[in-house]
Amino acid sequence: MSEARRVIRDGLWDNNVVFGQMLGMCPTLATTGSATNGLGMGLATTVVLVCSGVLVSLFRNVIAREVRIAIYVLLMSSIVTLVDMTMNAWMHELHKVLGLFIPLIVVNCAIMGRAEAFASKRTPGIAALDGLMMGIGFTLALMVLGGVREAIGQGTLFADASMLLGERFAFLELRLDDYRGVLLMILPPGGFLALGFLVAARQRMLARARTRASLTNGDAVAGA
Amino acid sequence: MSTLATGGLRQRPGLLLGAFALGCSALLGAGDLVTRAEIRLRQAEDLRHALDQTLASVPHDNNPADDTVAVDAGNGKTITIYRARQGGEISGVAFNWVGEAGYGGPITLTVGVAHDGRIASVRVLSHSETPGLGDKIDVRKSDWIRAFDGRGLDTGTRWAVRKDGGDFDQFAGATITPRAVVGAVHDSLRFYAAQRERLLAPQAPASAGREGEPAAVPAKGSAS
Amino acid sequence: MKIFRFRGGIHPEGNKDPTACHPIARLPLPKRLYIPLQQHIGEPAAPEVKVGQHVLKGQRLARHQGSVSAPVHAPTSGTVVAIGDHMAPHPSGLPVQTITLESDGEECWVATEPAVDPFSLSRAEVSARVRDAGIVGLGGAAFPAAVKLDAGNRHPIETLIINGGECEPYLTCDDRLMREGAGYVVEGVRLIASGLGARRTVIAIEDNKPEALEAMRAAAAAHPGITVLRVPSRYPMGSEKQLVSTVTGLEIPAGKLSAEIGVSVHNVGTALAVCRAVRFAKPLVSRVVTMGGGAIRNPRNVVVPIGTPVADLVEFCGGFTVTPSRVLMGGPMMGQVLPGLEAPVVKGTSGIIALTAAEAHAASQRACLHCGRCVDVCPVGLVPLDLAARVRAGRIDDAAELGMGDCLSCGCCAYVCPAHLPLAHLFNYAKGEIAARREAQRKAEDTRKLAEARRLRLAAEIAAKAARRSARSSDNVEIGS
Amino acid sequence: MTSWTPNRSPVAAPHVHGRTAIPQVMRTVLLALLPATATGVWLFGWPALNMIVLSIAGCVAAEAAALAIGRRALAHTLGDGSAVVTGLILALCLPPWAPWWLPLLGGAFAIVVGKQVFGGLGQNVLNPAMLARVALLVSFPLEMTAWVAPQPLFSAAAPGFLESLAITFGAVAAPDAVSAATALAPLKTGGEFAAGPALIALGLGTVPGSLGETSALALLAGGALLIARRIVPWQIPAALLGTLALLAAIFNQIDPAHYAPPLLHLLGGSALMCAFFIATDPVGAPVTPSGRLIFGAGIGALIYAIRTWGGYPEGVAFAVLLLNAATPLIDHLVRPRRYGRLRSGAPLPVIRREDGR
Repeated sequence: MSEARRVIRDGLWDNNVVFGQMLGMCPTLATTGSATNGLGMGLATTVVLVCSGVLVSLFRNVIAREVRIAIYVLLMSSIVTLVDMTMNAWMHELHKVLGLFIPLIVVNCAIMGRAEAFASKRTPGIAALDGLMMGIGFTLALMVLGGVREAIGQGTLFADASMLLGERFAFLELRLDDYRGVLLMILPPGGFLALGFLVAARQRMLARARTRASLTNGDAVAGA
Repeated sequence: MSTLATGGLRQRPGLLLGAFALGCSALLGAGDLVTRAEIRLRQAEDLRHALDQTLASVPHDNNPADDTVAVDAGNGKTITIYRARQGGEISGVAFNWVGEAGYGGPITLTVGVAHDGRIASVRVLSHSETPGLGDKIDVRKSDWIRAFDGRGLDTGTRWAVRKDGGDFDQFAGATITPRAVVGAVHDSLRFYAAQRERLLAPQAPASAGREGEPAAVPAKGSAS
Repeated sequence: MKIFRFRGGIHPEGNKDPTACHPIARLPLPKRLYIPLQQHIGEPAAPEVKVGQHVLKGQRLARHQGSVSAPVHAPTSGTVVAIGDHMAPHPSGLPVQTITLESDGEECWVATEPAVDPFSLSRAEVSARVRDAGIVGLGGAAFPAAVKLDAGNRHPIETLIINGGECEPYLTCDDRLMREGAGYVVEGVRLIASGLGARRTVIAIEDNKPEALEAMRAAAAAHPGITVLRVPSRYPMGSEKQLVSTVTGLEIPAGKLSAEIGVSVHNVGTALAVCRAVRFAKPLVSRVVTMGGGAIRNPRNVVVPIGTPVADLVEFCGGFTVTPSRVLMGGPMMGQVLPGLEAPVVKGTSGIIALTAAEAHAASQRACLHCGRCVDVCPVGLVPLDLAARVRAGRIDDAAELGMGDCLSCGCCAYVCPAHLPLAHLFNYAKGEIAARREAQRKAEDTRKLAEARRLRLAAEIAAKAARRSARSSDNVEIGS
Repeated sequence: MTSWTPNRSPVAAPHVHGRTAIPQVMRTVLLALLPATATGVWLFGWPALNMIVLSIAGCVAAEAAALAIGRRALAHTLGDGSAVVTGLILALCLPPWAPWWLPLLGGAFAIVVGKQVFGGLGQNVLNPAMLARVALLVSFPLEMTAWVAPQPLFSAAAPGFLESLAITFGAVAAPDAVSAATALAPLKTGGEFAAGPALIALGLGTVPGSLGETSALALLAGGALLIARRIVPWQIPAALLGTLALLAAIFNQIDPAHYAPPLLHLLGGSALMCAFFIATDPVGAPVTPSGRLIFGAGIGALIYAIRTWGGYPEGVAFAVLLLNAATPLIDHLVRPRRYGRLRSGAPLPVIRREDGR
């Protein structure tokens, strides 16, 4: 498997930020009241992940070990602030929805984690790809989580998507009429519950895959 | 950056950190410069939009956001009044009003009052009522709050919930929250009546409020 | 006299009436006796008879070896037919070194030293007679009694406590012994007291044995140094630590002997054996055994020669009415499952209990409810449910940290557990594991010490050699100069 | 007969066992809940019975499903009766005329989220029934606070059996005419606190409230049975009710107009139900007597605080869950002293009595 393919697989599934590494729990739980919110938060985080990956990778030969964490923090907080200002200026409606959470991106340890574990050792190109894939993986995870909470919580899917993506995407918005909603799922405890069940489901899938793999291996041994 | 210079910086982590801090500051400064004007514009738009909504039923041809006057509310607090004008004559005002405690704490309203002392519209700006029970005062959850439109001190309205012999519905399962809101709106109207002469005094638009600095931003959605 | 309450404990159904109401019966002499060489805690005894040799009743068959050990005597006269492996009265059913004796039916006693006034003997002589008679603690623990008496020489004994508690359900052998032989028991008690130099003596009897209490009071009335104390019936009252606390209000500090706080505890059966040994110079060759449990046709107490196969005893008591769900040696709380009826009665056998399925209340395990009943009843103050969770998770060290080593194995926790968890079983396993680890550690330490000693010795030898050489050379020098 | 084939698998001591077993404990709890259940059904009629059936069915079905998914022994675990107890307690905590999906959903939530995800009976940290009660209260505040005035079975105003099916299964909400406020309502909304004859009604249970929590006498009878049978330790109810009453008395002395009298706190709402049947669930309670006192006192104090200053009308469920979470800490802090050792675990110093007593 080439490194690029490995990076893509890692980001989307094997080492998914939320379900694999269990990183970035703060934004994960705080912003996934709806699929749309999850999508927005995920996209903003992706931008930051790619930028920080490229920057850290570019400067990887300059940054001294002793101060690397401080420098990462400087870089990331700057990027986040720039993203915040840019969104406030040119994506104002979206900023009003996500405004509270954008500064929170800086405490998303996934970003620091990728900088330390990946970008600081690789070339900018692959670091950008890693950032992008981790970001997309994060976005997908947040969307799934938000979607589940939203669907159970208030019987909608991608509510207000048009506010984030423009009127053309209004078709995404689904609504179950006459559904009274389970408020708990929208509230913070619902985030924990949904996350717990999703992680459990993923673990079960992995365990099944392992059993299958060991079974086929066993057959091979028996056949030989 | 020459190899010599980077090598030198690597040996001096303090200097390296300083250099990064400087670079990041410059970046943020530049970002601020580019976005500042745009962001201010957006915020002004927000305020205007909110005021236009609150004063939608009041004919006006000015921008109430630019026509403010600060009034002493008596308890040491100052309330900023936004005034709507039609042909130079004041046709209505809007202001934020902090009511008495509901079930979960104080409820902040934005009240629009027409020239004749009747309610143009009331919106809840922030509250911490029980989700799903007391939060029907939010216009996004129910139309209950529209019941105030057109009512005034002189319209024969009994300013209380039905349970207390008034004209306003309580909602099923919750009495305290609507009781608090009805009381708050009633209070705000009395405040308006007491201050009416001063508020309606012909005054040059620019002389009162400090221009360009909204004292309160009644942005919709901030209650979420 | 003030009685102190100990923590925890339970009130199991006594089931003592079926056996307590009958006088002690005497078992007809069995044809063959199987006498294990280890019937006590410590080193096994070393045989000193040969196959084919004829022995007399009371003749020593094996002598004690090591500091903690006891000799074994012939329970009747007859011929040694085998010295070899026989099933031990232990759940494992593993064979142990056993002398098989075929009785000649004569019951011919070996010549014994003449009886003397036992109270003229010195403390050391009392202790020696107790040791030579092979007396061990007859309450069940089977700790050599002489070792306990000797401990009194190192630590002055303030209080001698005679354990007449018999808190185990079903068992009544001590009860009957006190009713029928109170005089001998009291004399034995006085001998132990004088052997220990104890200042006061307390005979503690649970309040569910009023007849024994009365008989003992009457027998001890003439001796002002002896108090017969009525203590509440609560299991494990008969445990040494709990009995000491009940009588004196003191706790035996962890890791210490009761002698170190000036208390020594002996069983009433031991007292009787001491009386026989010291006054009549008769060794310990028989004991009273309770034959109880719902599956025994005629439950009663029986005097039995040591080495009698359990099958003979069961037959004497009319056999089983139903097939027992388990046959135990000792009481149901701490006794052990018998591997087979061919196992012999030994010195520590207080009873043979054949339980029906209904008596055992066996039920399948369920999940721990965290109800805390085990905490309430633990006489040590442990938190059994926490210990069990750790032992089950294999975290033996954590369990040791929480006090696993202090567990008495009394089984109170398992008795009350509504989930029927095998708590005592888990704890015995954990304690064995801890002991094994400690042993391994000790061995490693010993090896290290030996290596160190060897290194030092070699170094010393080299140094000595060098010294001698230099001495010689200096001599030479002197000579040469 | 002297033949006997020994059982070769070693069975460890003790060989006798007390008669208390988990299924029997659960049966006793159900028996103790009977007075409150019967009173509830009598007062609130057929819809209340529907509720109880649905809640228990929800719990048992969810337990069976969870066990099946986890491939665990179905009959053995279901046989312990704990799911039935959870279902009944949950039903007794709900508004008596709640729609059908409320007890079903609550029962499933209690068992799946409250119990099985932790590993089943004995492994759960939090009280399943209370977890479900909180989840329902947070999610469906309207349905969870729709109280009705009691309309005893067979009385003129009471709904018949068919009508009760319409109330439970029909989408129609209980008619406005029967909706009412609980005795605790004045704590939040102001107004007169119940006193005198009204307190007698609280004792009998002829007031609006949760299905099985209105009758103080019925609950006391069940609680007395549990304590007498030693199914629950007395420390928890005593500390809980004592603390609640003490706090209520203190504040009531300070300002009788604002703070309700102790009797109202004890008899109105869920305090008694909680003290005897909920807080005493052993799974989430401490195991030492002093730990249980701390636990009970903590719940009592929290109930008072939430009722008086909190955002919800009743604080029992929240208080129990919070103290459940604190239980491991309490158990860690108040371990019993071990025989022969100091509290620190070090051996006692050797003390000799030389005074010749």
